[in-house]
Order: sequence, then structure tokens, then C-alpha cells
Amino acid sequence: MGESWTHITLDQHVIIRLPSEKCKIVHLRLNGSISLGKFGAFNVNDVIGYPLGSKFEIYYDDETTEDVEDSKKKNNRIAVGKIRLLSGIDKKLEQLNGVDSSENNKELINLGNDIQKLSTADIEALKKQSVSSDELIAKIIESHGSFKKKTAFSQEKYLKRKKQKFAKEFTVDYLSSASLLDYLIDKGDIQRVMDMSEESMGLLLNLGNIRPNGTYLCMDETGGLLAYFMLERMFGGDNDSKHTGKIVIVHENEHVNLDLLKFSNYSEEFIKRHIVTISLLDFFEAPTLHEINSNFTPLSKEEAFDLKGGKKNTYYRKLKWYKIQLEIIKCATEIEYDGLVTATTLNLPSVVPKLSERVHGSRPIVCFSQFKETLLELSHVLYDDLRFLAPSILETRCRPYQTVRGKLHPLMTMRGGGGYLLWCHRVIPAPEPIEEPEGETAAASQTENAKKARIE
Amino acid sequence: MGESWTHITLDQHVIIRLPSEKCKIVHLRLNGSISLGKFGAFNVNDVIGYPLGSKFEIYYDDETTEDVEDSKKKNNRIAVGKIRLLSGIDKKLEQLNGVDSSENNKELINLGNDIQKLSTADIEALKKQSVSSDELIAKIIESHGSFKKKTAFSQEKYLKRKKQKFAKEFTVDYLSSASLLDYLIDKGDIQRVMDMSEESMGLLLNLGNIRPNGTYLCMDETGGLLAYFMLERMFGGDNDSKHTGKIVIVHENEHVNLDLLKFSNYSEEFIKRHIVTISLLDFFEAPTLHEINSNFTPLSKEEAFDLKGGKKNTYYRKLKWYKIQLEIIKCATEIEYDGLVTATTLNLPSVVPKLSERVHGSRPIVCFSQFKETLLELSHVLYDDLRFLAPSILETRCRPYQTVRGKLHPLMTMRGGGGYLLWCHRVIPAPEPIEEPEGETAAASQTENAKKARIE
Amino acid sequence: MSYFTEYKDVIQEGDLALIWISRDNIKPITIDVTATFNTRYGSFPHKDMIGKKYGSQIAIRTKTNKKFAFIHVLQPTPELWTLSLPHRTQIVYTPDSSYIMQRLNCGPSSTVIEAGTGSGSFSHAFARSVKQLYTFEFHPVRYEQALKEFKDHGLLEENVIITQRDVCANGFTIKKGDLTSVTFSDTEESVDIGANAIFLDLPSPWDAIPHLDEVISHNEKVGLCCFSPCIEQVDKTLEVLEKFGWTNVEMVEIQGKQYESRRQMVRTLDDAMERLKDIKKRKLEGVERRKRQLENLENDDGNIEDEEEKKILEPQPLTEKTKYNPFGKGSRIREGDSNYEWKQVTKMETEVKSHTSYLTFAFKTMNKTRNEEKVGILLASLSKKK
Amino acid sequence: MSYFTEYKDVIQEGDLALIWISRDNIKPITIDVTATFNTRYGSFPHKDMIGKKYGSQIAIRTKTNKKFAFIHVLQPTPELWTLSLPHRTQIVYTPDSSYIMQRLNCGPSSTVIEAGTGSGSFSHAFARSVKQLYTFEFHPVRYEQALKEFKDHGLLEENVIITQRDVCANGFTIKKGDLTSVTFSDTEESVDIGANAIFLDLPSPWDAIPHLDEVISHNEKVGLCCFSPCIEQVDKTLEVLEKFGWTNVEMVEIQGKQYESRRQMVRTLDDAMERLKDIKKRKLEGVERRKRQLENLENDDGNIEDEEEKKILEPQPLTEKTKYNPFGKGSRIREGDSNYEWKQVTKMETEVKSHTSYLTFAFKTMNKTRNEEKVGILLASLSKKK
Repeated sequence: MGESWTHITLDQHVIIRLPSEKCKIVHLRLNGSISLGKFGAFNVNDVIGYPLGSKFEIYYDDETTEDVEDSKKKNNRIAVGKIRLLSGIDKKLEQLNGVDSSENNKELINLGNDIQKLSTADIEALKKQSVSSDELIAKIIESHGSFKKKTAFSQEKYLKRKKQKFAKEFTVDYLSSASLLDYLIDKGDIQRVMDMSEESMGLLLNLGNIRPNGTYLCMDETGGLLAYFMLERMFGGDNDSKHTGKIVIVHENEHVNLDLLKFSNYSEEFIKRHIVTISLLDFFEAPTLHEINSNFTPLSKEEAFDLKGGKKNTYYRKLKWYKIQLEIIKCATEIEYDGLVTATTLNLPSVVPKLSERVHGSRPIVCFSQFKETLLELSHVLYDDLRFLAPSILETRCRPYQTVRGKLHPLMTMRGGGGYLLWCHRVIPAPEPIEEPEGETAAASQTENAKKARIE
Repeated sequence: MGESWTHITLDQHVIIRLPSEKCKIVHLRLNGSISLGKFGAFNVNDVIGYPLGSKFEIYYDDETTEDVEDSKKKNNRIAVGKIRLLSGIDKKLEQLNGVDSSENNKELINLGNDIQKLSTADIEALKKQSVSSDELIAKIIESHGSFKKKTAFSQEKYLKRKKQKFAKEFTVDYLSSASLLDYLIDKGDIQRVMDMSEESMGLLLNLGNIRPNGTYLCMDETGGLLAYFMLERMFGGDNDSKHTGKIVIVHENEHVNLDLLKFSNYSEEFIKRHIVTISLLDFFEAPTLHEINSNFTPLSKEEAFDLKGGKKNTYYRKLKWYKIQLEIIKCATEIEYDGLVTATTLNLPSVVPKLSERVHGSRPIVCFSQFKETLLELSHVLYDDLRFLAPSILETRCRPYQTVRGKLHPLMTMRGGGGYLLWCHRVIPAPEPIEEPEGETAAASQTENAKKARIE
Repeated sequence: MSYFTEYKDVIQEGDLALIWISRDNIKPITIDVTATFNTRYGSFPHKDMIGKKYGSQIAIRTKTNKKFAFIHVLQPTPELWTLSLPHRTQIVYTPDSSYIMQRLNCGPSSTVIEAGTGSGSFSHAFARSVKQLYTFEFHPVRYEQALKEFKDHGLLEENVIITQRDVCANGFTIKKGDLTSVTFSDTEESVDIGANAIFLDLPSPWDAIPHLDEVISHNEKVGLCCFSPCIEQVDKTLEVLEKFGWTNVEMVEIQGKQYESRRQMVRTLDDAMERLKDIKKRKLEGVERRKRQLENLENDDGNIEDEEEKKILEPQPLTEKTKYNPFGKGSRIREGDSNYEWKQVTKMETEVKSHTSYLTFAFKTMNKTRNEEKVGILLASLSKKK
Repeated sequence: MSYFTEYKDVIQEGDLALIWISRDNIKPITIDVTATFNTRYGSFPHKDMIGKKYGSQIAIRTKTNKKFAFIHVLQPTPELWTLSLPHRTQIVYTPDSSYIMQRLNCGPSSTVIEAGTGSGSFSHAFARSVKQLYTFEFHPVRYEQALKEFKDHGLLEENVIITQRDVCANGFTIKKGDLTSVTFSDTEESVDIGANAIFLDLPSPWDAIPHLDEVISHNEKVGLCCFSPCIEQVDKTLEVLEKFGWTNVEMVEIQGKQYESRRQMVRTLDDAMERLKDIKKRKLEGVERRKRQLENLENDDGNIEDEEEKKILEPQPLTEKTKYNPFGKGSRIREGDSNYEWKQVTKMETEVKSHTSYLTFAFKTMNKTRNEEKVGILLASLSKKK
């Protein structure tokens, strides 16, 4: 079995990770070649069939002749190399070169680059020869005048820098929703994705109880990234999934923006099957059945078949419109949703309670926001509304560590932000029990008790 | 040298830490005795002269006869024991008893207390004998049927619990501002101290540039705890300090509440010398010199000396009032303060800019609040006011670890909260330079540029 | 049918439901028309729930003060189930479990190994999303408890297999004769697991990692997460991961926080000043009154002057209750009382979970060779072009 | 006189001052009537600063666009000094340094040892508050740099002594002949330090800890803080602390965060709905217009119908700019623009300092015996009572 989420496949979008820790999304076309700038270039055909996650090295030998245009600088052509599979295990310093290290940097002051005997030209010459990046880096260490005087710590830093500069390595990975987010953050598109983080999305998917068989109401202002996270959890990249789940996406503009889904490997048919989009206007002021029926009446199959030429085309286009209208009516007025999930910058108190009217009792509501303050405002509104149970504001932050043994510590710097979530459940208030004459007092105490129960 | 902040001294307030990790503030009176409830009781005289931070054990022998009333349960008298100094180094499990431990708790299920062969009565009997708590705990381990089947982890937990229950140990510590805060949090007085944390106070003192020679304007709604933190930093517990610093405390009620300062070991004279209190009304609508002079005119020394009986007393009381009025005028209108430090629940945008009028240029303003949202509101107001440079909202949190070697990890739970700080500097806007005819445009761009410079 | 994997509309006899009393008090019940759910506020007969929609609030009049008491009836989800567990139980909390599932790309293509099962709360979350979950518990009593719970929750008929096993000593392979929920056919001797995601919540994951090669999928990148409270465990784990060829090692901590929405009274400087002025005015009125009394006294006896005047000149605690009271001092005010202005604020929980465990992730691809099927398609395309 | 320990009113010739250009750009200068401070916006002559109060904003008209440019002249404080240091320098940041000073009870009774000096930023904070600071730097070049800086800042005349020393190898005792800022008299051979607070920012504090007994105060509880980035360093430190009799060991991390105050536009559902209605209306108007065009065309040629009608019936990108634009889409709007409603929000810094170092605290009392003076007073009181 070699599925598109396990093995590198033709016509697939994948994410390529470079030694510089940057990443790049590419589409794998038959006979295509991919330029990685200073890290070289390779032929698409050469990587097809390897497991996703494989790490390769580009090398050049006498036979290397082709070249490809640099994706960044036009008119700069990069030679296309051959590739070899790497083990994926990074060689440690000791394995590269049996070098000593110093206890401290005491003897090493302000010498800058003078100590490196290999000139940039020398290194460029070496690079053009068919040496592996490990060999190249070993040579660089060898020619370093005071490498041994560095502390092990500085040595590793130096090596890492050199590797990022000279290693012609790359990894081909599955373009998961998290990788796509990674890529966008890396590109600086933080505002576009509302400053969301992988951990916030993970929490949202679990709190939202997102399952392969649910029908979810959603606002997604991240260009489809939130929808992609949901699709991945629901269908796991499987275009032929038998699961019946649906996402109904309500949008504030005339047309929905789900541009990022083009990077996913879901087919157009798949997306049509599992995603419905509908504007706020159509959702909240949906046409009535009467209205659309007064504009158009479907013919029987035979009648439609008998239509001729232009009339037939016109009929089928109108039929399509009619079906869309029926779907709008269904989504806007009939479905009781299995959850509401939002990532929108619209004023939440004005939009969330109204959308929640269509959510089934006992189902979760999860709202993502870049800012805690907007969720605070929303939580006070929901708290005063008996249809919402226990609104909570949540924050989750992932703190990565350096995992060099003997030097374990949290990374010194990381991205701030990541957003916040509001979580609650849609509930159905009990009708006020009428029993005793002091009904009014009882009603008042209902509100208070219910609230009290929630805050406890 | 044995100062009151280095050695246990008569007539001193100290904090006593108990094995239960609870603490207690006591006043050390000559010939007094202190009850620690289930942990025993001791004579004050016995601890005088030891270094602050000393750890003692209470023991009982045949000569022990006195007793003292339990501070918690009236009519419950506790025998006063003798004390011995402890090394302060906690004995490790291996030192207590050469016991094995299991890799996991697999064999230990739901046996509860049945496994302990010593009954509560047995333990009580042991406690009445003159055994040290270490001996007692060793006996308890010995009688535990399945202690060896516990993991080292559970063994330590068990030991800690037993120690908290049976050890008659206590530490006498200096009552620093942080200890006082600790004590109040422990008591559940979190709202009284505005949810502040030691780390927030430490940051406030440094950002406020609190020095022994400064004159600081302050609002302290924590009952004097903030003032105590400042006094400790300025004078280090030294009643005879030669430093000239002063804190002017503005309060919203008719009378200031600095109750917590009674636990400090500063003398009344010291506090009078270094703290001035003044109501918001007196501060913002201070009497004029003319007003007070029209009510009272000081006599020359000779004239005053010549007054007789009641008239003389009246004169000196009026003189005192006159001097207080002069001080109010000075504090409210003459001093340019070396810093403004606030911990108040008053609406900050209404009060901070007005208080800041009296702060000298280049001096810091630091406002503590339990809630970030109130500082956010303030920061927007200050940001639009050219007299304030670069308002920032800061948060600092201390995360304590378990320091058992081989089992290092952050504590599993800790107190939330701790408050937030707003920090900025008082500055003096430049007069708008008049030079070119297009003065108006220039003025507009001044505001914008100045703001721009700040946000960068 | 599992109550965790199918959306139910209406509360029915036999359903597993969660009763929400308060945030810290959520109780599972099995709906039984003859039963009653008792709280300290009063009793809720199940028959009042049956036929209502999930999410319904159920009201009764309390016996004591005749006020109303309420509960909500919810359909269980793994997250609500986690909240309903007693606090003393060691569980993987939702911020951790949701991150782990996200990082291991859990979805309908996932086959997951979990060791150990523990309270079973994470098993529920896995079961919701993955194709198949193999969970291992070495503690015989906890195994029986979890087996029963999974059965009651309908998870065993769906996609969960639980096995009693010390995986550190004996690995993960499930064989005929093992204490397990697997039913073997006559011809089967062992289960072919082929996991592509592994979660190890064990005191010594380094003992279990060497056994993984036998049970993980050979045809794809496999993800692993070790959940360890102490840093020294992470260190040992890192050593073994490297030794056994696991790569892309990353270690993180997840810090989940929850905030309460509160309101703080807006108390302005102007109001505070007005209040002080009001106090002063009343005090002056008092002083004037006393002065008059004093003058009367002075006419009687000059000596009394001293003590009385002292009282007047020195500040006195205010006895008269001030009339201007903008902040309602001295009275109990409900947070949000509409007679006052309020500022919305967030407050962190009083006690936060500052640490759960360190999460160590690693990945491994057993078979790194090219997939023949994919290469075949490639070759076919190439020959077509020629 | 130190510019860090005395409050100055007015900017004077020779002063050390800080020029605040922006949060990330603060520069120290020495006021010199003949000098000029240059920025990329323009030049600020020092003579315009002299005589003005500290905190003054100084304005010039920029050469290029004749707008005004501004700087602020501040008196240095240790915290501002720390902000002014280049970001690449390894420094102890204010959240850490302020917590350490708080935990070690720093004040006018403190005698502090700091090793190593490093950039000297923490030395400034200590110097502000303590009686005496002994700071040690093993790196000869950094020692010289710090020596000069402390001299320039007036700290050496106040309460700072700096010594060049590998304290791990050679301990803390300062002797005649050492490379140090101490001036020894003829009779002195070494300095009697008697520190009651110690801060070790060293790669291997465990090598330095055994030397501390020789230089710490014998008559009181002494506090120690070790500052180590890696957890393994903490582990080794814990081992040595226990061995050398340090007690009350605690280890913490400090997490300092800074928030930006921002505004987010309040965009209500009603406005969004109105906008969509406006778009729809305009589109319908367009459709009507086209339909009329179409009818005209149809009269000419029936065949064209298909393509044209298609355009009308299918949704088209809106070409007409909508008139109702409540959120100012398509135009650049300044945050806080008074034509729109805004919600105040906080935003964390884009990059946060997620880890600086672990702080390990420990305490030690060398002489645990009773103080004779205190016991004397006690005895005297007792005999008086009898």
C-alpha cells in the first residue's frame, strides 16, 4: 500500500524542508525539476515513490548537465543534481571529526573570520566537486585554526551554522495542515492566519469534538487553513473516504476565500462533497421555498430531456441555481449542527449567539481569536444567555526544548502569541416550571441559580 | 554584630515555618511561650540570640511541666517543650532507613491504611515519649507492611506526609516583606494584597528604581504591604538608617490603612520619619499658604515659651496642625517625585495621569494591577499623552521546581495570578518649535512622530 | 454503537449520559426509566429526561426553600468525560492530549498504540478519531476496570482493543492466550498491529521503545510520543531513541491555562474626591456642633477646655455614616450590579496546572525504499510520453 | 558621584545621559557642549540639552522633509542601561535580576558577590541597592571593559569592587597583587569580604561553591543564587550544594512577558449584512442593465444568447465599487481612526524570551551558635525582672 499520505506521489503538493530550517511548498509534476536556490536543484521523478519524510542529499558528478531556473532570482539558472537517500540521522560532532573542545571560550576573543583558512572561493570550489556536505564540513573544521579552543557548545553552534549554509540536503514531507501553518508563519503571514498556533488548533479540534461523521458550522477567516485542519482530522487526507462529515462555511464577503485549500491534496470533487459555503446574508436571510419555487419549477426528467439547444442549457443552469437555493435553505434553516467552530474578526457578541441558534443541544461551540479581550467580551454575553453552558476562555502554549543531551533547556526564544479559545456547550433552557403562585420569584431565581451553577 | 535582621531578638516579630509548610507570625516577648498546636510549644527565651533562619526541634522529657494555651483552640493547653537546634539539612530516605523500593506500584492496590501496623494510639504514645521526629518516622516506616513495595517516588510522598504530621520542628525566620506576603497568601488573604506575587513586587522595585535616597509618591491599597516592600529595599530593616528616602502615601479614605506595617520591626519614629500620608482630597486640593496663615501665626520661641497652662497646650497643638498643613502643601505642590508607584483599584486613567503631574522628568511610573485589562485601558490613555514615554504592560511569573535529584520537574500545581505592571517614564514634551510659517502642519507631525518613535 | 462516536438527538432509555451539575461536578449515568439522579439540591427522575433533546436543562423545585434547581443532560464526549473524572486520578489533560493527537496527525488513517491505558480518558479521545486503537495496561485491576468501561461505552465493538501487558518487559505483540479483548479465530495466532502512531505514558519508556519495531507500520513514517513528568526520564528516552534509529526528535511542554471572566467596579478619582469632600463637610458640621457645645461648657468651667478641644482639633474616626457612597462601601454588592459601572476583566484560575509532563516526539521510517506501485505509475507515465 | 545612585535634576556638562530614540534604540552619551548626537533623522547638539530637566524631549527640524524629529534625554537607571545594551550581548534581563535581588533580600545591609561580571548590567542593579558589591570576571578583556565602564559611571568610588579572577579555580579571596580595583593600604594583605548574598552566573558553579565558605559572612544566613541555562547544570549544582551544607534549596524559572497595547476594529454582524445587501443590490442593478443590453443584442442575433446569459446568471466578481463600506475595505486605515469603533486588545511580543536560565537558590548559616550580645540583653532583662 502506498497512499498519497504515506509515499511521495506524482501531482502532489509536498513541503520541502531545507537545512536553513526554511520550508517551501512544491507541486510534484512529471519530469519537473525543483530548485532549492543555494541548496541545489533536483528532478521530481527521482523522489517519487519514497516514503514521505525521506531526507535526500543533492550531489553533482561529471554527468550532471541539466539546469533549472532559480525560483527566487529569475535568469539565475541552477544545475540539477542527482540525489541520494540519507539515513535521516544527523551526524554528531564526534562522528564528523574526533575533535577536542575547551571548557570555556577564554582563549577565543574577537578573532572573527580570520581564523578560517579556507576562503569563500576555496569553499565554492569544494562545493562544485562531488563532495558530500558532511565531507565539506569536515574539511572546513579541519581548516579552522582554533576550532578546538571553542567550547562544545560553540562548536555545535558553528557546525549548525555551516550546515545551514553548505549542506545540500532536503526532506520531502506530507503537507499536513500543521506544515501549511508552519510554512505561512515562516513566510511572515501571521496576520493572515489570525496568529493561530498548532497547539490552539489541536485544542480546538478536540474541544469541538470534530469527527468524521459530523456536520459542522464554521466561520473561517484564515483563507481555508481552519477548514484544512478540520478536513485532515475528519478524513486524514483520504480522497476516497467513506465518511459522511460536512463543513458548512459561512462567510462575510460575497465570495468565500478558501485559497489555501488549493495546497491540500483533496480533489475538487472531494471538497464539493464535504464543504458547503454560504454568505452571512444567505444564511441569516435565506430564501423561502416559496420564493424559489415561484422563480423556477423543475421539469420531469423526460420533459427536461426533450428540451432543445439553448433552452436545454438554460434549463440546466437554472436547475443548478435551484439546487443551490435548496441547499442554502437546508443549511440555513433545517440542519441542527454538531458543532460551531469560528475563526473570525467580526464582533463576536453580534455573530456567535446568532449562529449558535442552529447548533444542536449538547454540542460544543469553540471560537478562536487572536485576542483574549474579544473572547472576554463574548464570554460575558454568553454567560448571561441560558442557551450557553459554562463558557470558558482557554489558552494553550507549546514550549519547545533544545534536545541536545547534557544541554537540555527550553529554547531561548520562541514566537509569542498563538491565540485563545472560548469553549462552551449549546444547551436548551428548561421551560419555567409553573406550579406555585409565586411564579415570578421562581423565574428570577431560575436565572440566578442557573448562573450560580455555572460559575461554581 | 547581631542585628535584628540577622539574629533572633527580643520584642521582634518573626515568622515561624512549620513542617506542614504553614507559617505563623509571632511577637517574641520576654518569658513568653509560643504554641504551635500539634507541633508543640516552646519558650521564647530559648530561641533568643540564634541566627534568624535557625531550625529547632521541640522535645519533651520528664522535667517538662509548663504548658501554654493553644492559639487555635481555647481551653486546650499544650505542654511547653525544650528545644534543640537542628542542622537544617533534611535527612534523605536512605539515611533514615536502608529501605528498598519497587520500580512501580504494581503490587500495591487499594489497601489504604490497613497496612500500617502502628495504630494512631501507638503513635500518640510514641510521641509522648522523648523520641525525635526522625526516630518516630523511622519507627512508622518499620511498621509499614509494604513500604518496600512502594516506588521511591511514593515513598518520598509518604515520608513527607508523615513528617508534616509528626515532626515537631520549626524554623524562625526574619519577617521580610516577601514572608509577610507568603503568610497572607497562605491565610487566603489574596484579595487583600490585590493578588500580588513576590516576583511582581521585585520587578516593581527595580523598574521603579527604588533607592535609599529617593522621595516616592505611592498609592498602596494593600494595607501597607507595598510600602513594606519599598521600606525593606530602601532601608534593609535598619531602624537607625542614615538614608534620607521618603514615601508619600496618598489614600482614598479619610484615614490611611497601613495596618500590615505593625508586623514590621520598624519603630514608630522610623515610620514617622520616612512615611507621610495624605488623602487624595488634601493632595489634589491642598490648602494654600495664605489659607493656613490666616488661621494661625506661629509665635517666636520666646513668645511661645511665655504662654501659660491651657493656652500653651492649645498653642502647641495648633502649631502641630500648622506643621501638618505645611507638609501637605509641600507634598502636594512642591516636591517633584523620584517615582510614582501605585497599587490601587481606583480607575487608573482617572488617577495616574493626575498623580504623575508631580513626578520629576525622567523618573519611572510603575502601576501594579491584579488585572491586565485595567492596565491596557491606562496604557492607551498614557500613550496618547506626550508626558509619558513608552508605556509597557509587563507580566512576570515564577515557576518553582521540585529539586529532588533524579526527579527534577516543575511543580505540578501552583497559584495562578500574581498581577501585572505598567511601566513608563515621565517626560517633558518639547515646546513646539516655531520657525517656519507652516507651523500647524509641523505641530501635527510632532504628535505623530513622537508617537511613532514610541511604538517602534 | 458507541455513545462517543455517534451523535444522538434525543435522550433514550439505556443511554450513557453526563449530568452537568457544575464545572467541577459532572456525573455519568445510564438512563433508566425507574431511576432517579440525586443531588444535594434535590432528586431528578430519569423519566423526566427521556425523550428530551440532549443538552436539555432539567428543572425541579428544591425541597428546602422551594427555589428551582437545575441540571443539564449532555451526551458524553471524550473532553467532557475527562472533566467528569475525579480530580485525584492521574489523567492526561485535554491541552496535552489534543496537542499529541495533532502532532501525531491522528485521523481515520491512524492506527495507534497507547501504553498504559490508565484512567482511559485519552483512549476515548483517540477512539473518536482513529481507525484502530491498541491500548495496553500492565496493572491487572486497572485493566479489568478499563475493559469494563470500554465495553460499557461501546468502544470495544468499534475500534478499541485493550490488552493486559507489561510492555517494557514483554513488548506489544498480542498473541492467542493473552489477557486481551481480541477474539482470535482458529487460524489466527497473533494480531498484526502495524501502528503509525504511538503514545507511551510509562515510567520507563526506554524499556518499551526497543520493542516497537515489531509492531509499527513498515510502509510509512511512524510517530511516537513519550509522556514523562521528570526531565531525567526525557534524557534517558533521548538516548534510547537515538540508539534505535528514531529521528526528528523534539521535546516540548504544553501549558494550558483557563481564565474566569469577571467584572471590576469602575471607581473614578472624581467620585473618590466627592466622597472625601462629603466626609469632610459632615465632619466640619460635627465640629461646629461640638464647638457650640464646647462654648456652652466653657461658660461653665474653663478647665474642661483641654480635653474637649483636643477631640475637636485632632482627626477623629468618622461616626456619622457618610451619605455620598458612590462605591457602595459597607454594603454587599453583587459583581455586575447595574447601579455601578463595571470593567470586564479576566482572572486566572486560583490554582493552575503548572506542569503535567514533558512530551518527547520522534519519528521513524522502517522501510525507506521506493514504493513499487508509485514507481510503476511513474514509469507508465514516462513511457506514455515517449 | 555615580550617575546611577544620585537623582539629578538638570542635564549638565559631563553627565552620562541616555538618549531614547525608540524602545529598541537607546544610546548612552556624555554631555559635551561641543558635541552633537546624530541620528538618521538629523543631528541634536548637546548644547540644546544642557540646562534642561532630565526627561526633556528635544526637537529638531529634519533636513529632508522639514518635519520634526524628537529624542528624549533620560538619566540612566540600571534598567534603562540594560535596555540600551546591544541585543546580542548575553545579559541577565530585568525580570530575572529583579527577582534575584528580591529573593536575596538586597538592600543597604547587603554585601554581594557577583561572578562573572559579564556585560555589567546586573552589577549596576546591585550597586544601586546594596552596601558593597564584589564582582569577579575571569575574562581579561571583559574585565578591562567593565573596569573602565564602572569607573566612567562612578560606581568604583561608590560601592563596587571588580577583580579579574577565575573563581572556579582560585576562589574569591582578593589579595594584594591581584588584578583588581581595590587599593590596598600598606598594612592590608587581603580584603575581608563577608558577603551575605552571592550570585553565580558561571558555566560550572559547582566548582566555585566550595570556595564560598572563605568569603561569606559567618554571622547570619547567607543567600546564594546560581544562574544556569541547562538543567544538567542545575543537577550538578544541587549535588554540590548538598555536599557543602547549603539548605532550603529551591529552583525556579522566571518568565517575563511584555504586551503591546493595540486596537482591533469592531465589525458587527449588522454592518456585514448591510454590506452584503448593498453588494447584492448593486449586482441586481447590473444584471438588469445587462439584461436590457442583452435584449437589444437578441434582436440582432439569437445565437449570442448563450454566452451572455451565462454571464448574467452566474455569480460575477463585483466590478462596481460598493458604496456602503463600513469597515473601510480597500483603504488603509490607521489603527484607532476615529471614524470607526475600536476594541482595546493586548498583543504579546512577536518573539518572546521563552527561557533565560534556571535560578537555583540556597542558604547557609556558617555560625549557628547564639549571639552573645543578644543573650546578654536577655539575661539582663531576666535579672531585672527578678
